[in-house]
Amino acid sequence: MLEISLRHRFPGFALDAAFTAPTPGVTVIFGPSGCGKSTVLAAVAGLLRPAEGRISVGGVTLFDGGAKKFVAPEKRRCGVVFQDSRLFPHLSVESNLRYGLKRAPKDAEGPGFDEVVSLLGIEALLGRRPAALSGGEKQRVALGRALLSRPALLLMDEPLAALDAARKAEVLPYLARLRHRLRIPLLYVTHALDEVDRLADTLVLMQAGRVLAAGPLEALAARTDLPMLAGRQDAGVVLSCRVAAQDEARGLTRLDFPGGSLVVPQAALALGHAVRLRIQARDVAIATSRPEGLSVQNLLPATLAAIEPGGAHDVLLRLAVGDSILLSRVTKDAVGRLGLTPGLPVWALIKAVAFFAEGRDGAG
Amino acid sequence: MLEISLRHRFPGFALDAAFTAPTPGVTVIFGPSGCGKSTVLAAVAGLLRPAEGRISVGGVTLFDGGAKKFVAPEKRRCGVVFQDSRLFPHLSVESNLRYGLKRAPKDAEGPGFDEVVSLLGIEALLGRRPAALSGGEKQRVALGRALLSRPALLLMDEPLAALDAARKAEVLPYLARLRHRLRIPLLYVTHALDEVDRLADTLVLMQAGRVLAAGPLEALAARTDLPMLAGRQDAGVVLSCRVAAQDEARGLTRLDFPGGSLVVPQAALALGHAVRLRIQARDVAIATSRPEGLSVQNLLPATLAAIEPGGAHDVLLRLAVGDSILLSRVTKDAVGRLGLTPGLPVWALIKAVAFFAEGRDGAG
Amino acid sequence: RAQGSAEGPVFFAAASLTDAMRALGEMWRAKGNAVPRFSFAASSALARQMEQGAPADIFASADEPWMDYVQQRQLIVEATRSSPLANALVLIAPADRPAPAITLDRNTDFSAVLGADGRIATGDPSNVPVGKYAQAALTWMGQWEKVSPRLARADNVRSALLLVERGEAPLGIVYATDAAASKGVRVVATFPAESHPPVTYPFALARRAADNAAAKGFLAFITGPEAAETYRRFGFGLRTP
Amino acid sequence: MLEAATGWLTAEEWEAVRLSLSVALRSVVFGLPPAVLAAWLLARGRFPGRSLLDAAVHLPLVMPPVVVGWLLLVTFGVRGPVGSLLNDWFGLRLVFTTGGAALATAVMSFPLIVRAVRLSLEAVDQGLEDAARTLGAGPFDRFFTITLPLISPGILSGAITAFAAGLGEFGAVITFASNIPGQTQTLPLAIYAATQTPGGEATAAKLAGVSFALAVSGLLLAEMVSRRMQRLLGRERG
Amino acid sequence: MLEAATGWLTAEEWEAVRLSLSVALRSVVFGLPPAVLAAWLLARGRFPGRSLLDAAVHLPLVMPPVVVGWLLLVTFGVRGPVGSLLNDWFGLRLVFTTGGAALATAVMSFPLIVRAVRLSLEAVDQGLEDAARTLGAGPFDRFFTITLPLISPGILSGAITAFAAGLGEFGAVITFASNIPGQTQTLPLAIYAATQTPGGEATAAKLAGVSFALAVSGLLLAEMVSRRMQRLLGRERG
Ligand SMILES: Nc1ncnc2c1ncn2[C@@H]1O[C@H](COP(=O)(O)OP(=O)(O)OP(=O)(O)O)[C@@H](O)[C@H]1O
Ligand SMILES: Nc1ncnc2c1ncn2[C@@H]1O[C@H](COP(=O)(O)OP(=O)(O)OP(=O)(O)O)[C@@H](O)[C@H]1O
Ligand SMILES: [Mg+2]
Ligand SMILES: [Mg+2]
Repeated sequence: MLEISLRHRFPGFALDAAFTAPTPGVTVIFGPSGCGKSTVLAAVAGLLRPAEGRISVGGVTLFDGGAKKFVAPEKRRCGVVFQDSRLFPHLSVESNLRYGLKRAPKDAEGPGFDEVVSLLGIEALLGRRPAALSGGEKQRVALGRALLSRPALLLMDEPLAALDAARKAEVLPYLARLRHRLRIPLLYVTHALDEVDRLADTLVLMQAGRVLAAGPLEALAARTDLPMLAGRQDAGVVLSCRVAAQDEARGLTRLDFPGGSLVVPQAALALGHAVRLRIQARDVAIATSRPEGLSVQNLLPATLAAIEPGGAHDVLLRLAVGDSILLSRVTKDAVGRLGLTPGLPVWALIKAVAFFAEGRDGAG
Repeated sequence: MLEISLRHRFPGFALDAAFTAPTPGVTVIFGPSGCGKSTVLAAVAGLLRPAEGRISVGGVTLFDGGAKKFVAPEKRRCGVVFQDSRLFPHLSVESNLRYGLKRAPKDAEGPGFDEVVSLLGIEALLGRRPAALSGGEKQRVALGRALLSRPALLLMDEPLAALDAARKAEVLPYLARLRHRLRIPLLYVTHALDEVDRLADTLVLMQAGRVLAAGPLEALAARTDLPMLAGRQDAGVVLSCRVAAQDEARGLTRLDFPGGSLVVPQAALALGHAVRLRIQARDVAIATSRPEGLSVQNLLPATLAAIEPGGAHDVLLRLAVGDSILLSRVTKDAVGRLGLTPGLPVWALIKAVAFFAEGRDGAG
Repeated sequence: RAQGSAEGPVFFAAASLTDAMRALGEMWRAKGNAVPRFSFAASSALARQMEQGAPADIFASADEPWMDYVQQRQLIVEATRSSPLANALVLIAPADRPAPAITLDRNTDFSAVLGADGRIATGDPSNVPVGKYAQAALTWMGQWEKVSPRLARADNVRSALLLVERGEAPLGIVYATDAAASKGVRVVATFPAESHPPVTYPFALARRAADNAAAKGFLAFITGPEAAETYRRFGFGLRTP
Repeated sequence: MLEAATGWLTAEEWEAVRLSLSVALRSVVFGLPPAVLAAWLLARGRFPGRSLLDAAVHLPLVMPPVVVGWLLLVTFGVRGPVGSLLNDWFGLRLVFTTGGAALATAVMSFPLIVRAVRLSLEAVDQGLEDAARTLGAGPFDRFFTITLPLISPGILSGAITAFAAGLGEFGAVITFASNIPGQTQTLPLAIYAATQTPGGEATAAKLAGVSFALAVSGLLLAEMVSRRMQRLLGRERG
Repeated sequence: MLEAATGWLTAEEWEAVRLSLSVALRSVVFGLPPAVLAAWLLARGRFPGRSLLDAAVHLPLVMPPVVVGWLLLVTFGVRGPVGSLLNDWFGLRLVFTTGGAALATAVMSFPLIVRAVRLSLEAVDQGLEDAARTLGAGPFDRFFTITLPLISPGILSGAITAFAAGLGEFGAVITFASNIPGQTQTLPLAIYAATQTPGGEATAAKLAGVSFALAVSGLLLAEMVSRRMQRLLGRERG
């Protein structure tokens, strides 16, 4: 369990944030620039001593303002990826990477040097000094340094912001797998919703120093009352699925979720594996009768449960598919044209290719 | 005309890049981390003196290795947004913003102080020093400083990487409009394809110090032979459209493109305005017969021109719609199921909400 | 490093005696003795160092008060104290200028020679021996009140000499020995002996060397008749005890 | 207070205090600009003779002060190459004047300022200067608006070291400017004079105390300014 | 070469050269660690008496060297509070020994090193130290693996200033350690002795030249090391 409750003031900014999140698991802090995300991370790492509050991780209290308890940062074993990479300028890339590794407890588990180096594609840089690295290379080394420090808790501040999509596509599932393998809690700051979807077990939404909402990703994702999520192009829901069938011949995987099943491009996952799928509202189309001759792989019978406000010219349709909820974004015009009213049985159309090609790890 | 041809070596890295781009207009350099993007920008700004090559902007030669010509950076009037923000630590945010403004030629045109400050949402920060800013705030101030320096050429190195989606959604169209209003050329580095789509007139694809391809965005976007673009989830085409009709009542705008028209959520654009639309292959579904009762607003009659390789389990369909080309990503399974072969007449289905809600400026 | 008897006595001598003492040291060595080890510095520094237990065997001061200082602290063997050397006080001027016609008596007027802003270079009367003698002489001449604001007070006699050599000061008051060794100055006049206390250089054996035969021997040598010629060569006079 | 104080120090000693302050301050004020220039040349310049300049800057540190005083006398004395010109053209004489004492002090503390400024210059992030260039700032503009503020801690540190050293400067001053009460007799000269007199320890100690108090006041002031600077440069922890 | 050289300088002068080097080097080597500690306390410490420490560090700079020598004499002389203990317990005598000359020199140049190191310390990006903390580095570990390398330019600059000043240190050495050829007569003292001798200017100039040459060699060496350091710290332009 990650329990955080903080109060701190900077001139012109007040932080008053509290949330809890289950561990192990990934807690993603999401919010606009300047809302206090890095400040929360600094407090958890012990680099900022908050005016008041309490921080505890897995039952161990790291800070307690009331009891005047403050564990020194070097004792907390937090691997931190800073927003500014903070590489040691006088050490080579390799020495930077090994700095934390050398100081980790002998029995601590974690990924190996070669594994991390090749994941991040920094083999060629090992002998260089940080000054001779590009922006993205610096950030990759910083990421590697934190991963290699065998931390008890990983804190990452927009670690992938400077990475190109291809590299990101390699690192992101690795982080997801790592969480699984090492069972170390991860507190992750990002601006990118795709990272939220890929990683988050718990989502913490912050704004202006306060926590707007915090909870399991699945629960928060479908909430249309959170402007930060609903107003966005990529609003949607997250479904917890299980791998039900693998169809090698057709190159498809069938996933079952409470209330139905979906086919997605084939993913290398064992049968029964738990998987989380984010389905963006913009990817879900509606048909009032079952259409034929479509390339669209997923046609789900659904009931229109509610019509909720979306953008200026569109709405979010809440669709009940068995026990699950889907969101669909359609123009207001389509609502009138198709005569959509709550209670209407409809078909939800979702292209298989709307999903990422690789598998995603589930929470369990 | 922006003419750049550079050769330079770092230990372990060789840059050998040449491209030209029309001015005014936005040239986006796109490529993986460490491929030399920032190095090119540094050379154009005059902060790096390349071993060989030539740089000229609008007919003015800034650097010519052969003729030993080298215009000092302070004479080039390049507004630069650095990857690391490089704010002056001893100056307040306001003084940072005004630094370039004060030194600009009296008659140079450009956005006003208040305009930029409110665009970037940094009103509350003006009195602070850079050390008291969050990562994203720093980057916004750096962006403002460059915008306010009344440059003859804007160089931007991932200026929006640290910004949240909401802020990005405000700044991106502003940059697009700015290009229009001030007619200053912009050389822009990014990892994000959405920024490429929104801004690029010319796209320069770099890899390992070399230019893979350079040319107008429309021409490059549909090329499925460029692995950097085609392998991606967000492959697609860009259509040059014109605003044909505004339907206030239905909240829709009709855009005509060579060969057809599309409806999109209403955009505040004048009739006849040129607009560029990116249509991602994943958003285009196929039907072999005209479907009915669908929420999908756009049903375009098309001819399947070719089936091209995509990901592991999917393909890219090249669809001819009048004189234009669309790409559609479908699973290999769907190809077999629907009996798709080149020459087949099909319907292309595109949801209106697949497009951004705001209007985009065109090139003209 | 502990000093062995083979190393010769340690001799603390005022800096103004440097040349003469070095020459005597060579002679002493030529006679088959261990070379004495010199430490030349300001008398004040040497006296204070002795007070703090410096391993000095012989002390030669440039004036009597610092010898009194060590004597009061019982650092020397009183009986060995003697002042065999004498020096004269002279008025000097730069050699490359016509010599001002000055005779030194109770009526001498320096202001004519000094002009509006010229100065007389000498040691600081408050602490440098040559300055003290100069003050006495000027007082004897009744000129002290007038001249004292016009003094350029150097921290040692060599600096005063330098100021005259370089033409910064048109006049200087130094010892005859220093004036004789410098090509840059000429002696304009010698102060009458009665105008100031005799210039003396007291010598004494340190108490810690009371039983040091080598030290005693060297002290006897430099205060004895054999040394006279050397002193004369460096311009010193000898006082008849 | 002044009454008590004037009773405590003699008029001449007060004069020495005043002179010391004046000499130390003047030496810092006049020494700073050339020191910053020298530091800049050493840190950034690529020219032949750079090592020579480096050596020349350190000369006063390496030589015994007396030798420096002697060299100054040879150079700035009325017969020296520079001194004779100054005398002929401006009727300016340095030897035996407060100005001369300040010159000797400035020369002695010059290397200390240069070192401090150079250290700061070498630590300046040249990326910031680059940024200023792209914003249209030419060399001088850049130097005064970016570099100078960024090296201000080094300048302050150099200045305070020089000020402290100036309060204690003895050998070069007495050799070059002599010890003239009211003109060149600064505190260290007065202290020295006192130590050279048997029984002068009390006076020496008193004056040393005054000198130390002056230096401490300077230090405390500098400390305050420095803390402010660190804050302005965003170096203080939040 | 040595033949020619030994002909050029007398044996005693060679001894002075050797002694000067030895004294200057020893003073730097022994002065560095406490100077770094003092600089650290001043730059980072928050304790009462910080200003006092600051003042004490500057004391040798503010006082005329003779006074410092005298204070040392009173403290470290065999009759002094520290000197008598050293003498009784370890049979160690500092006064009038080469070690004593090194001590006096170290004390005189102490503030110079402290200033330089402190300047560097204040410019260290504490974010890097924070990063080291999160990687499990305790205070000492952090100091030696991060802070120390980052302030190495300051340490080097301080050391070279101290070395140069050590080569020229006169007043404190002659007052504390006396002017004994082969033991405490360093170059500046030999130069002084030469200036005290009528007609000794030539010798003084020759020795001053030697002293300068030594300093320049030290400077050039330091310059090379410094350039390497700057490169290691990534401060050199690409
Ligand atoms: N000073 C230098 N010395 C040696 N190599 C350097 C230096 N500066 C950059 N490089 C190398 O040159 C290559 C290109 O760097 P550049 O900063 O242009 O990359 P980039 O395309 O901007 O990458 P990113 O997206 O990560 O910022 C990188 O491999 C980098 O390591
Ligand atoms: N040392 C400081 N002094 C004053 N204000 C500060 C300081 N550090 C941060 N702030 C302010 O606190 C707020 C939160 O900063 P923080 O760095 O936590 O933001 P963030 O959520 O990480 O933003 P970003 O996404 O831009 O990095 C910001 O408004 C920032 O300006
Ligand atoms: Mg942040
Ligand atoms: Mg870059």
